[in-house]
Amino acid sequence: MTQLDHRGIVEVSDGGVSVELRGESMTLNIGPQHPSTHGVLRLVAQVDGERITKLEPNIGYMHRGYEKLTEVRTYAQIMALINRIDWVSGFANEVAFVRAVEKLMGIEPTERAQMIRLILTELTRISNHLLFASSFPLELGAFTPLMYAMRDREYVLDLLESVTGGRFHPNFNRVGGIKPAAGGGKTQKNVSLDLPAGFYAAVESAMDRIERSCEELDELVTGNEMIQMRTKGVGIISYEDAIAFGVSGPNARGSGVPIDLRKVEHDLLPYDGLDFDVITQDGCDAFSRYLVRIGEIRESVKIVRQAIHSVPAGPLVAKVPRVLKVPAGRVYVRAENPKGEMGYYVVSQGGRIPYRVKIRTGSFSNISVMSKVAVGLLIPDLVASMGSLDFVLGDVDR
Amino acid sequence: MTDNPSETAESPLEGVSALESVSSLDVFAADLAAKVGAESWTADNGTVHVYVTRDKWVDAAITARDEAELGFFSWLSAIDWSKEVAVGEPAADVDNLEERYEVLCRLSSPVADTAAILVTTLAKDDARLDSLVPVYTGAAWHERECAEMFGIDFRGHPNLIKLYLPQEFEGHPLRKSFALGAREVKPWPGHVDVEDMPSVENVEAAAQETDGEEGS
Amino acid sequence: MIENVPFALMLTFKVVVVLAAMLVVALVLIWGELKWGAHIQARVGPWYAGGRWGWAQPLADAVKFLQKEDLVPTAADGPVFRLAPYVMIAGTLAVFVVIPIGPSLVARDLDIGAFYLLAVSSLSTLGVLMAGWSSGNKYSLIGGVRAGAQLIAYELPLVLAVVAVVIEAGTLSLSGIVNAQAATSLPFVVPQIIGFVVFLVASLAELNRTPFDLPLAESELTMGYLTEYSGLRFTMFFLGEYAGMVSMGAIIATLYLGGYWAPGLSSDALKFAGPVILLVKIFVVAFLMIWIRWTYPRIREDQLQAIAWKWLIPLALFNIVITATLKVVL
Amino acid sequence: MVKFPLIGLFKGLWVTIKTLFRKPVTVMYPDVKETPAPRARGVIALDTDNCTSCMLCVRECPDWCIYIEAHKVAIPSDKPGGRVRTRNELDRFDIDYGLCMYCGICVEVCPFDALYWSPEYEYGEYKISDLLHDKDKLVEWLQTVPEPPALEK
Repeated sequence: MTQLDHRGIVEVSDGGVSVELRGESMTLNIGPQHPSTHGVLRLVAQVDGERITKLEPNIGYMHRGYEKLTEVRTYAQIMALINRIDWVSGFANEVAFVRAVEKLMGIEPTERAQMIRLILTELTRISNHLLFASSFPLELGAFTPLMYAMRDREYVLDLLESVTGGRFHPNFNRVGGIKPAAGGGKTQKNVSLDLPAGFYAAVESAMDRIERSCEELDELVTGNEMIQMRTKGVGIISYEDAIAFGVSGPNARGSGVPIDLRKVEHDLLPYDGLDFDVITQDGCDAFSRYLVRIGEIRESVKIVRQAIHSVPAGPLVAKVPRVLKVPAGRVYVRAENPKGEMGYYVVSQGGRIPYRVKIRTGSFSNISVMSKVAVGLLIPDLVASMGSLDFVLGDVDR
Repeated sequence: MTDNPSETAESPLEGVSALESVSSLDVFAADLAAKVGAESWTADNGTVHVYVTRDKWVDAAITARDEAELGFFSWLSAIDWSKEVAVGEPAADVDNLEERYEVLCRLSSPVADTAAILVTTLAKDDARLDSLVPVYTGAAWHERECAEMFGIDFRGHPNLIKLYLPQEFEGHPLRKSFALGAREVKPWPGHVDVEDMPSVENVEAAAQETDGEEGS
Repeated sequence: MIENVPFALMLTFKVVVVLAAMLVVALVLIWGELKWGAHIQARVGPWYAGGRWGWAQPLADAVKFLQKEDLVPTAADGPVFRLAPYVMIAGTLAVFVVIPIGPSLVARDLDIGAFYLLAVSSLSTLGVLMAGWSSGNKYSLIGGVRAGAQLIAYELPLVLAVVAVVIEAGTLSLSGIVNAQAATSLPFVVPQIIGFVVFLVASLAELNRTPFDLPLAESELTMGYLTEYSGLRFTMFFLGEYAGMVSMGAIIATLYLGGYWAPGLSSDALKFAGPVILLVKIFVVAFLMIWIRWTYPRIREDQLQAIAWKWLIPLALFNIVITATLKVVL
Repeated sequence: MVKFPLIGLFKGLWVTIKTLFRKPVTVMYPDVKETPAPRARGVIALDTDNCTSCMLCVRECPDWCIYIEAHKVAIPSDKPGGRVRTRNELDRFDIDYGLCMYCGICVEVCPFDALYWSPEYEYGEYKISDLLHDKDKLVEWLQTVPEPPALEK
């Protein structure tokens, strides 16, 4: 009400009961070693009491220089590296890059390989969202959902390991399809790396298991009034902010942006034959982002169930020269990575090594919106909204 | 890359040769190029590139956002075209390669699948460009990263400090002239290290000495 | 009974017995929390410590903490930093002076027992505030201030709930309350169900346990006011929390579940069975707290205050009105 | 069903109490061991008779973690007066598992079936320098290489 600056009084309530003095705001460093920053992210926050007045994310602690590394590696070696950018969804990172190289070389991957890629991408999406379903309640203080989600995630990772050999870093994609044989020699050449026996039955039981896990999570977390109290109306990313900052993936769909690249990019993976719908919520807050991801787990389960019945027979990989020389050209391919739009802009000058690869990751833009969203939040709300963005520092820093 | 000459305003498709099947992508690219007043455009491999001069950079972005509804700011980065390369393979035909920085900014529509990459070229000596932050607030981080990696100065950027690297880091890592430290230090284990046969060689040498050039 | 023993010796004997019993029960509760919490999360919990079922895990923890370096940060305010844990533990131990363990087995049957109980239990708040302020780091400062606000906000519903029990029992002394429950052979939890819920929620807040563990918020404040503590002092705080659970469990058992009394037992049988019954009731209450801790998230500071002022206090007042009118009418 | 205001809290309690009385899922590792999938990439096994030290794997390895040294050996041809053929004999074949990222490029690129994947994972060391497995250790892993699994029909 009255502004008495000379004695530092900012505001006096009507009855003169409470007088607010101007205290200087405290700079609070959240990170880089902090339990809830999903890795090494440092948030320099100006804090007045517990309310944040200004937030500056300070990234780069995890910068491995991917784009410089790609300039000294052949395409097969890059393939082995890029599933480490977003280490929670390893397989999904490879698909966009391998499609970009295939487009440059004009090679069509075989249908069987494309469908296996689709199944493994959806399994990776389920494992990524389950990890989110375990770390997000942990940010809010509930420790038990972490154990349930991790326990059920093991079933999906076992499936990935039985097919590709690696749980997190499969390195299973090859230009023209998937890894055809265990090795290059006489005997290893005809050891085919097709789907192992009993794979379909294992997928069926894993999907039922994941469905039950979703119901359990709904009862324990989604329906829980305290979680709703903590996350409804927290960390509002408006529709315009989501587009202007380039927020993509479940975070954008949580703010009402109805784009799902699986429906838009028709030649990436054979999604057109399968029916699934795009989950959007227009609550724009942490809770709706959580609902979008739990909904997407259910959609992915639906996709995988349809996909395993329509895997066409045929070779695992198309005819590709042994020494890979990619003709000169530029291409940008983007894919619906569980964290957002992940794209590769490959500039090749007709050699074994690309001239330049620009890697567009979802979490990089998802974090940049934080400095606008965090103004006025309390510290627990900041932690809740950071958790709801489901970012990983490898994705942010590349 | 087929470089189409700049079209006149009224019929953007005039430049496309009759034989080439006019895909929807080419129509969109030609139309966008006309609206933006681009020098040229290409649409191969399914990626639309629209080449714009440096001073039309900001209003090209504005028209792309408003008229072509490309409101989603995907990413902004650069390519360093230079003759000698400290790392990796050099460009295709090196001798007539024009040394330049190419700044690329990809914009896509938040609802449809239309998208385009605006490209402009900067000379190596004065790498300056207007910042897109007034047009897209999301561009701030991308431009900071591009500035610290290539040394391009974005005029009008609110706080153009280093994004990833520590503030006191000198040099611009993504330039082709920046060597990759890890590969300098460790010797390459790949060179063939198979010595000759000690036994046979001496036998042959001994044989040659005694019987002249009779050796095996 | 044994009057000829000099008072001082009697006093130290009583203090030693209470201290030992409290710490043993606290250690058992720590083991309970580890095991029950683990099984709730579909995992096994401690297994190898001490042969079978990891029974010696709390002892192993205690020894581990003791041999850790006991450092005092330079920015800390030394004496206050060193004293904080002992003030907190004193608060929880002092509660056992008035808790009746058997018909005649009570340290000192104060006739203002309930009043003393509440006064002493707010002493541990002081310990937490001292720890938070004196640690000299921002996170513990926030943790300490949060603890202060939270514990003061939840002192009121605690008191009002006890007032209702006192009206029901007609006396302030705890053994009187237990006898009142024994007389009507109906534990107060039945007529005082609202009071019981209010008291339980408020006691969770008093002990800084989830869903009210804001001062110790791991994912925000990296350990809240305990960030700078290590070694013996951390053990003191750690034990203080579980000793608090034991004392709060004892209070709830005495006020609402009938203390050492159990239906159908004659008074002299109670002389021996009393402590066991009280222990069982403490474990039941402790299980409830552990169960709640492993299910719920933390709530935010302002929501915490809103629950206290907008829900618990009106509820407690309403409960007092109901009890009073029923007392007069019946 | 009518939504009782705090029903979510009690449903949460019901879920946790159910799990309390179910069997925990943890596997007591040293006594009970879960067998990894036959294709799991645990460790690389070397078959020295197939290896002709063509250095392809060393060149293709992104992390530069394979080191090979070999020398030529004469093989006396069986027919008298026949040409003396030479063959590369391995002196040193080290894989530094401290650097290896298990990408599998070396096994895939080897043209002579010298490298095999084995799902063996229990080779932890106390010193990181012990992670440099030399030739005979890699040959030891050869026994742990499983038969390739049957395929989905």
